[in-house]
Order: sequence, then C-alpha cells, then structure tokens
Amino acid sequence: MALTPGTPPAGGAGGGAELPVPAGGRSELVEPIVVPNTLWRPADPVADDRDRALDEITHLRQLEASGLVRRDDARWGGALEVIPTKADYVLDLIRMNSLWPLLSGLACCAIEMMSAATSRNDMDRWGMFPFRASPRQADVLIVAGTLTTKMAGPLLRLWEQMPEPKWCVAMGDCTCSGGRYKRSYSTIEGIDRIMPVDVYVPGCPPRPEGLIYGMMKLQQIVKDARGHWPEKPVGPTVPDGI
Amino acid sequence: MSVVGSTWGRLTPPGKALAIALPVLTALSIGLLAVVVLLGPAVVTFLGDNLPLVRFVVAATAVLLLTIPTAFLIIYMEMKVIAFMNLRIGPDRVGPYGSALSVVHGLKVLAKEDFTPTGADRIVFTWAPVVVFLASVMSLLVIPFAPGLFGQDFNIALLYFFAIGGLSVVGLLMAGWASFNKYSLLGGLRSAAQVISYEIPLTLSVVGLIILAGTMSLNRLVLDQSGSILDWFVFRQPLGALIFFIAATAEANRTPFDLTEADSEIVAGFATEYSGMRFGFFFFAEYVNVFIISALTVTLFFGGWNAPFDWPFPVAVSLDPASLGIWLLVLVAVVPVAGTLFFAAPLWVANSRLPAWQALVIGFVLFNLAVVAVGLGLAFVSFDWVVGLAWFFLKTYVFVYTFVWMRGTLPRVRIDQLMNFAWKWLLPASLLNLFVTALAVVILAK
Amino acid sequence: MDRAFRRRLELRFGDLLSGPIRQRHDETEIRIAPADVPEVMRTLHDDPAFRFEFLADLCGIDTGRTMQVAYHLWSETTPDWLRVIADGLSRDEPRVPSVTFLWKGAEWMEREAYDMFGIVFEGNRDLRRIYMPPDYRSFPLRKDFFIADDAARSPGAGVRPMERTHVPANAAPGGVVRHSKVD
Amino acid sequence: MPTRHEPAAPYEIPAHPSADDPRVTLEEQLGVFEPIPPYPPRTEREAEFYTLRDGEMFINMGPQHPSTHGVLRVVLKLNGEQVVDLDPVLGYLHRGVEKLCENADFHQAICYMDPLEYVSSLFCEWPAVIAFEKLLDVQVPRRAEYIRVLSTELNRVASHALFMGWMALDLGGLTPILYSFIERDEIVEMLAALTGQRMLFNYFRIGGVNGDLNHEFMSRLGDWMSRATEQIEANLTLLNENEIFVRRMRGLGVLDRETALRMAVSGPNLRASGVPFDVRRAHPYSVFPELEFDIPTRQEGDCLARYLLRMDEIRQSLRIIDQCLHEMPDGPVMARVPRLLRARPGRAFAAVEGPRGLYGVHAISDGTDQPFRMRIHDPSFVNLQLVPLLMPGNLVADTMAIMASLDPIMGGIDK
Repeated sequence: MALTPGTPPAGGAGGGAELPVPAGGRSELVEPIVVPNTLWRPADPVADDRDRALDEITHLRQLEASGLVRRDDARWGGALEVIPTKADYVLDLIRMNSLWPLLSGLACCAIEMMSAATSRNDMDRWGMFPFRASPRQADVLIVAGTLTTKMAGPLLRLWEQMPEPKWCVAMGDCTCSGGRYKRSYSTIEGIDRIMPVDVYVPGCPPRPEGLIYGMMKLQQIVKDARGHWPEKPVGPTVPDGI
Repeated sequence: MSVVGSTWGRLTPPGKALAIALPVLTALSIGLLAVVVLLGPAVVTFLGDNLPLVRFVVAATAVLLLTIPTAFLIIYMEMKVIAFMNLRIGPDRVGPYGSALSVVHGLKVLAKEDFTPTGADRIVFTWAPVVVFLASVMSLLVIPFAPGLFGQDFNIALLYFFAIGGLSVVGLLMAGWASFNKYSLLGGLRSAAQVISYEIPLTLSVVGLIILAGTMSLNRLVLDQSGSILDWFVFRQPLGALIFFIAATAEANRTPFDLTEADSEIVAGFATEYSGMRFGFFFFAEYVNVFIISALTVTLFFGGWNAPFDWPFPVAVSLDPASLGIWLLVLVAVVPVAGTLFFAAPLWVANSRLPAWQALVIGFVLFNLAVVAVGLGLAFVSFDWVVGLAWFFLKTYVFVYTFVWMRGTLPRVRIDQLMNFAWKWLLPASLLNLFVTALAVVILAK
Repeated sequence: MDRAFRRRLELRFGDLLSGPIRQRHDETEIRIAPADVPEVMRTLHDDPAFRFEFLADLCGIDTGRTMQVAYHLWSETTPDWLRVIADGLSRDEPRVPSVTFLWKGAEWMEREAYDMFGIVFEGNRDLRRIYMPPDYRSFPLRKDFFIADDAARSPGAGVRPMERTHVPANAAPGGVVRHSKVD
Repeated sequence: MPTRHEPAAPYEIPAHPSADDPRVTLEEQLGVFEPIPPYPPRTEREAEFYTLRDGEMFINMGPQHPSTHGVLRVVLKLNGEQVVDLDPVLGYLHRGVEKLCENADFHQAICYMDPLEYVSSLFCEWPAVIAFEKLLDVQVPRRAEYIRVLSTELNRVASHALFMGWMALDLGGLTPILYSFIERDEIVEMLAALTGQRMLFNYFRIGGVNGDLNHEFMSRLGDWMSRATEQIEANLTLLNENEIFVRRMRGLGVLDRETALRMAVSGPNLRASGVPFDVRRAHPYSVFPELEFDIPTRQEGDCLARYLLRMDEIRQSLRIIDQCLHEMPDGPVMARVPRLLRARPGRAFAAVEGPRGLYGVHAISDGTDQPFRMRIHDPSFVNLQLVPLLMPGNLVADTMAIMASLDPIMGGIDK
C-alpha cells in the first residue's frame, strides 16, 4: 500500500496542510436528471431559442414558457427530477439504520465502546449492535484508543479489508489528536494521518452517550451522502514528511 | 394548413421516426395479443393435463418466497428476545418497535460491496452460499404446513429431508476451504465433523418413530398423530424427541453447538471472508434452518398441524346464497349501510365536534374491519387448513423461541466435549430407544 | 527500617557489596557488581535466613553515566523491600547475568530492559525486542534519547519556564544529557 | 548463552523513528505484519518456535481479535485443533509512559498512570503517589487514606465484575457480560460523582486525594451497597451453576505453587495456586493493618479456581468498604504540599495489591521537580507469561479460557 511519497522532503514534519483532507463522506448533490427535448420544436418562440445548447431545452422550460402553469406544477417533470436521486436516498436511509461496528478496541476507549453497547445505554436501538468480529461484514470502524506506530499497519489492513460503503469514527483524544500521548515516541498523533475519518468523538475517554451521539452524527452524514459514497476519498491519505 | 400538417412540420427527424414507429409497434403488439388469445386454451389444457408439474412449480416458488419473511421474522425475534434477556430495549427506532430493522439489515447486506479475497478459489467461493441456502429451502419443500398444504408428499420424505440437510455441510465445507483463510478452514472442518457425527443420532432417533408409524411420509406421520394430544409421538417417543431436539440443535449450528461461527475463537468461522450478499445467504440460511428444525420437530413429535384439543364451539357455516334468492340482493345492499350507520351513529352522537361525514367514514372503516374479523373467525372455525396453519406456526415459533432462549443463556461447548457427547451419549441413547421401541412393537403385536 | 536485617546482610555479603547499605522508609538497598548477581540472588533466594522467594520487580536504570539493573525482592523474614542494584554497567556495552534460572518470570522483564536500555542479560534465552518493532534502531529510555519538544534539550533541564532563572547543578551546558545526582 | 544484540554504540542526537521525525517514512514505522518473521531468528526460543514440523501450522491471532483483550497478538502453532506452542507478541499499545513521566513533573506524572489499567485506574495512581510521598516525606491524613481504600476497593469490585463477564463472553456466553457491565457502570458512575471522571479518574494527589466525599457519591454508594450482595450473587448463579461453564473451566490450565513463584506471578493467579501472598497483608500499606478481611486462597490452581477466587475477593471488598464507611475519621483530605515539588535525591519503591496483582512503582529523584526515572511494574505483564506455559496441549477454544482467566489488560502490559 503506497502510503507515502517516495522521497518525502526533509523537515516537512508539520506539512499536513496541503494534503487532501478526507471529507467525511460529504459531497454536493447531483443535478436533477433532465430529459432533453429532441423530438419536436416548440411552437412558442420564447421557448424555441436555437442559441442555447440542445440539452438545455427541456419539457420543464417548455412548460414555463407556455405560461399556463408554473414549473413546480409539472408532476411528471417533478417525478423525472426526483426519482433518480430518491433511490439513493432510500438506500442511504437503509444504510443509516444498520451500521454494524467492527469489534475492535485498541485501548481505554474500548471499554466505553462496549459500555455503549450494553444495557445501560443501548446502541442496539439504532441497529448498531451486532458487533461483527470479521471486518468483511462491518460497516463502521470505531477506532477506540491510542494508535501506536506498531499498531498502525494492522489497523490500516483492517480498514482496507472492510467492504464499501464504510465509515470511520475516531473515538477519544488519542485518535483525534494524539491526546495525552502526543509527545510520545511511539504513538501516531491522530488517526487522520493515516486514514480518512468521518466523525471525531473527543474526550478521554468520551462517555458512552458521547459515542452514541457521534454515531447519530454519522447517521446524518450517511443520510446526507445521498448514495455518493464512491466519491468519498477511500484509503490512507498521508501528509508529506511523515 | 391542417393541424396534422403543421404538427408534422414541427417534428424533428427523430420525432418523425417515432411518429411512424409508434403505430407499427401498436399493430405488432395487437397481433401478439391475438396469438396469445388463440393459443391460450391449448396451453391451459396442457398444464391441466400434468397438474403435478404445476403444483410443484407453484409450491417451490411459494416455499422460496416463504423463506425470506421467515428469516426476517426470526432475526427480529432473536434481536428482541435476546435484548429482553439482556435487560436491554433492543431495536426500537426503525419501524414500529424496530420491527423493520431486520429487513433493513437484509437490504443493507444486499447493497454492500461484495468481493473475493485474493487466493480464494473463485468458483467454489461463489457457489458455497448458494448451496447452503438452497439446501435449507429444498428441505422446506416436504414439510406439511396444514392439511393439503405441502409442497410435495412422497413416501421417503423423511429420508429426503436428512439427505438435503446433509447437503448443507458440503456448502459450509466449500466455504471454509475456498476462503483461503485459516479461521474459515477451521470453521468448515469443525462444521463437517460436527454435522456428520450428529447426523447419526438425529437419524436413529426417528427410526423408532418410523417403526411405530410404519411410514416415512411426513404427511402421513402427521395424520397418525391426529386425535387427542396423547396421540402425539412425543408421548410415545419421549427419549427419541429429546435426542432429536439436541441433535437438531447441533445440526443447525446453534448455541451451545455453534462452534462453526464461534465469534470468540475463530473469528466468524466459515463466513470470515464473506461479505455482502454472500454473507447474507449464510445469514438467512442459519435462520431458515432454525425454522426448519423447529418445524420438523413439531411435525414429527408434536402433532404437526393437529390441534391439541378440538374446537369447543362447532360452528357449521351452511350459507347457500342461491337459497336466499332476492333477499341476497337486499342483504348486500342493506347490510353495509346498516353496519356503517350502526358504527357511525354513536360516534356522531357522542362527539358534537365530529362532522357527520367523518363519522360515516370512520363507521365504514370500522364496519369493514368487523366484517374482516368475522370472516377470519368463520374461516378459522370452518376451514380446517386455516386452523392447521395457525396451530402449526404457533407450535413452530414456540420452538424457535426455545432456540433463541438457549442462545441467550448458554455458553459454548468445546469441540471434544461435543464429540464425546455425540458418540458416547446420544448414539447409545438413540440405539436404546430404537431397541426398546422395536421390542414393544413386537410384544404388542403378539 | 529493619536494622537487624541490615546487619544480617552485612554479615552475609560483606565483601560482595560494592557500596554502603542504604535504608529509607521501608526499603533496604544493597549494591553489587554485575558479575555477582547470580551468586547473591541464589543466596537470597535459597538461604533459610533470607528466603526471598518473590521477585517484585526488575528494571534497568540509566543514570547518564552508567547503567544499573535494580531488583526488588520480598521475603517474610523482613518487613522491608530489598532492592538489589547491579551497579556500574558500561553504557556502551551493558551486560549482566540473567536471573531467569531463579525466576523464569523475569524473562519478559529482562526483555523489556533490553528493549528500553539495550542491556544484554546473558542466559536469557529469549532476549529480543518486546515492545518496539523488530527493526527499531535505538533504545528509548536511555537518557540521550529525546522525545520531541523535550525540555531536556534546553539548559535548565526539566525545569518549567516559571523558574527559568534557576539552573540546577545537574544541567550540563547545552543540556545534552541529563545526569542524575543519585549514583 | 549470550545472545546477539544490536550494537549499542552510536548514541548521538537520536535517530529515533517516531512520528515526529521527518526523515522516517510511514512504511518504516508501520513495520511488517507476518506470522513468520522474514528476518533470521534472533534467539534460540524464536528459532525453536518458528520451525514447523509436519502437520503443524501457524495461525495468527490478533492484534485485532474479539477475544484477545485489547491488541494482544498471539501466534499459535497448531496441530489440527491442538495448540502445540504459542508466542505472544506485545507492543501494539506501547505508549512510552515511562519516558513521558520522566519528562513531566511529579503532579503530571500521576495522570499518565491512569490509562495503564483502564479497568482499575485507581490502582495505577496509588503506587506512584505512595512512591512520591516517600521521596518527599509527606504524611497523608488518615481520612485521605480511608478514602483511598474505599475508592480502590470499589474499583476492584468493578474490575472483577468485568472479569466475570469477559470470562463468560470468551466461553461463548452472551448475557453475563451485560449483567456485569450493569454492576460496573453503577460503580463507575458513583466514582465519577466522586472524582469527576468516569474511567480515568485522576483522583489521588501527592499527600491526599482531590476532594472529600460528596453527597451524591454517598447516596449512590448507599443505594448500591444495599443491594450489591444480592445482585452479585444473582449474577454468579448464572455461571456457577452452569454445567457447560464449569466443565470447560475445571482442570484447565493448572498452575502449581512452585511454578507460580518461579514465574513471579502475583495477585489472584498466585493465590489460586495456594500461595497466600497479598501485598495488603504481606507488606501492609495505607490503613490496611487496621481493617479486618480475609485473603481467599485456593489450592487447585485451574481456571475455575482463579474465577471463583476473584468472586470471593468481591465479597471481601464489600466487607472492607463496609468497614471504611463505619470507621472513617473526620479531618482534612490533603496534606500541606507545596505546588512546586522538589524531592531530595533518592529512590523509592511502592507496591499496592490490585485486582490483577502487585502494582509497583520505582521512582528515582535527582533533585529537580521531575522524576529522573519512573519504573512501572504491572502485574498483567508478568501474568501473561503464563500463557505459553499453560497453553500447550490444549485446544484452540481453551486459549480464550486460559487467557481470560489470567485477566490481562493490554494497557498495562505494554505501558
């Protein structure tokens, strides 16, 4: 796995600004699909302008130009606009409601992660409970605990073994920024140096309620992604100079 | 210039082409319809001539369609029941009381990325889930759900069932071998050893029952148990029933015998490398197996679709529409109106804010509900297959609940304990059961 | 402080001790040469007068000048912790005999000391890195291994900015290595 | 036999491959991840382990595995289902705590202690605090001592409750861990009311504790104590009367007395083998000489004995908590300690008895406000050495049982 540029510039230790920051599954919405009118010329000269590109002349503009109804009244046109994205939307509603975390804890936060799944505060209510032991069947990687340089490789391998669509939640200060071990010689200051992160849950460790809140934020992200998860930057993105 | 001409003039070339093509297509479709209408009777007669084929196709389709909601229902049941045993709430966000969550899980698994790991044997890896799933579905085919309601009934149905049940092991072994993963390999070998060694007590435990009934057709086995509750085989073969239940649990890889996907030992067993819908097939097959094992236990030992007691209020619906004559029309015309008014009037009287039309609407809905309820009640007491179906599913889900209960309660046994139990306890017990049964039959025959 | 215990130690290991026996609070500390570790340990473990059966801790120490290995022992014959310090290991080639022939459980602790300080325990049959990756290059707990933004790089080693004026005696000019006042 | 060791010679300004070093690429840090090392074996033990006889195979368990608690990695050498040998690989959670403590002053060093044993954090603070107090010759008020004992015993109960759940989970039981988490959450919430944090309560201070008992803590504690015994007994009946559970644990991983002493094991694993060594009695600290409680000991030394012994310790801890509540004196909870501490040069060693054994801290001061050397001795680090000793000959499923019965915590094992 090509994690780094071949010859990193010396002294580029802090240089993490220009790298592509992993956006948490977020991307702008697609344009509604319009059906170009290639079958007849409009009788209305207002709508019949030849200088515009052909695919801009749509049934909806016909309707607007005719002045009989407003564009929003066009039921079939509205359907044409909505249906293609609606399917993805439904798919995202489905994905949002069944997020299976990977049963992997690194350190202290793992205990709170387990506590978030147990009786007192029950993550199962949102369909997040079946902690899959195999990364092949997991949707969310909750990185709970300090990430050391020795553990980074196995963690990356886990992340790459998970099938798309997948999300990553950084739980705890150590995974968000290095936390109290930032100065140490064997820790990685925040997992976003080696993998894309969707939700950061700060705290040392965060309470289970905090984790559940983060997971609900992740649900919102999944819902807003509107089925465009392939556009999400996937795989490790490493700043220069590490 | 005529309207037609102006319209034709404004058409672009593709528009013109379409304008010409549309009538042609219409003509063609009409012709096709005519052909169908002409040849239809011949086809119908052909199907009528060999009805078993039709019946088989319909039954297979119905069974295949039955598995999916069954699996969803059992998954949801397991989630809720185990949550209840864990003092949790369980899923309650998706759908009413989280009832849609299992469907959502299934659809999500369907939409996941699905890949084959490097080094895996692609063909075997691809076909293993299909084999496992089909084995479950095919063994559903012989189970009599109700009098006259079964896929196929042939005199070696029980043998067929065990044969197909053994087929699922092949699938698990394929999955474990083809995954190119040592955990999967361990899981597959465990499942092979376990299922093969539990096949023997499973089969031997029902031989005594076969001796008593003299048949291997599940349908006739159920008919033998009709009558009072004491005719059920569980009272004539208690030891056999116990052995069958235990062996069946191991057969379905359920706790405490779920060594094949032991989460805490071998990560996910044979399914470690499976993702997406292939994993979904395993997931479904597990729960369909639970349903099948429960159904077979009910069929063999707990009377199948026989009611444990007769319906105390015999109702004879002898309504012959022809005998009513003109009154039938009156009935159809008057009863809905009267019923609607009957339900609507108290509402309208009681609530002064309620407009009359809303009261009428509500009344009409209530009336329809009442009609449906009465119809179902009549069907329940009059059509025996409805009664049978109800009893069958009731008993079956009692056993499904038992499986879930065991899963929530018991830890897992070790592989050597599993084998010792199979060979040192279950097998001698089943042989003893067989011997005693045969002896009793011979003595009684004298 | 157990004076009688101190006397017993002096009587038993009079010539083996490389320094005075120190006692503070509930601890008794003796110092020996690295070569004498097996003999002293075996005596402490087997002699019915001592019966130090329980090894509480084993750790390496880098005092900036030399390396040390400290063993903490417990026995029911004395209320004190006994600290045995194998003193005077060279920082370039630190070597000390292993005590795994008495306490096999010391194996991993010796591996840790090797991993952190580079101290070689002769006789330990599994002496490899235990924490750091196998291809790791240096020994983190040595005093000349600085973590990033280390205050010890600056003069006034380890003193917080609120008292910059105070420069402790142990702050070498340039503060390369932080020597210890304790020997 | 002297082993190959890497040349310790060049020690100029560090060539340390840490994440801060711009000269080191990430591949170098991530390292190789192969069950069979690509390099030639460095020790005879490694050479012996990594040679396969026919019929044997390696299986690499961890660092991410559901039942290696945390990121322990174990390379198993299997013969079918039977474990021939295994080699634990540590260091996946090595955070360099000792180095960080040497670069922090005494107050800051205490807060690095917490995450070591994230299930029983107070037991990691305690020896450090005692060692610093020895260095500084600080006398702790008696009320502070009582509060320390009270809070740590509560923490011990929480830790052992979690142990029960994990034990059952690794044996395949689904439900008990949720019950034990209910207990643990109650205790942790009341400790949060006392200390302000839910897991890593940085509560002990040099010369006392960080605050007196408050009303919420006392009310929660009384509420819990009134029903603790019944709840814990009820949870225990779920496992102790379970035939499968008992049959899988009895006679598994037997550890005899001499081996336990030779392995320098401490804590419940040692007492389950018949050695009544408990630091609270063997080398009394704090106010334990004034409290009366028993040291439960068992002779079998198998997994079941270790499990049952921890359950007995829960009952003893409840006794101690009860006495603390009755005998707690009034007074201050902090000694008069200057904000800027300067210990006089010297060494101190302090040890406490935790839920997993002897937690020790060996602190050296050189006159500055920072510990010159801070050695942290963790019991689970030593206890984990038992796994290669007890495992061979058992089945794969027993690996989980034995490892769970030793109750390791990775945060403490690789500091």
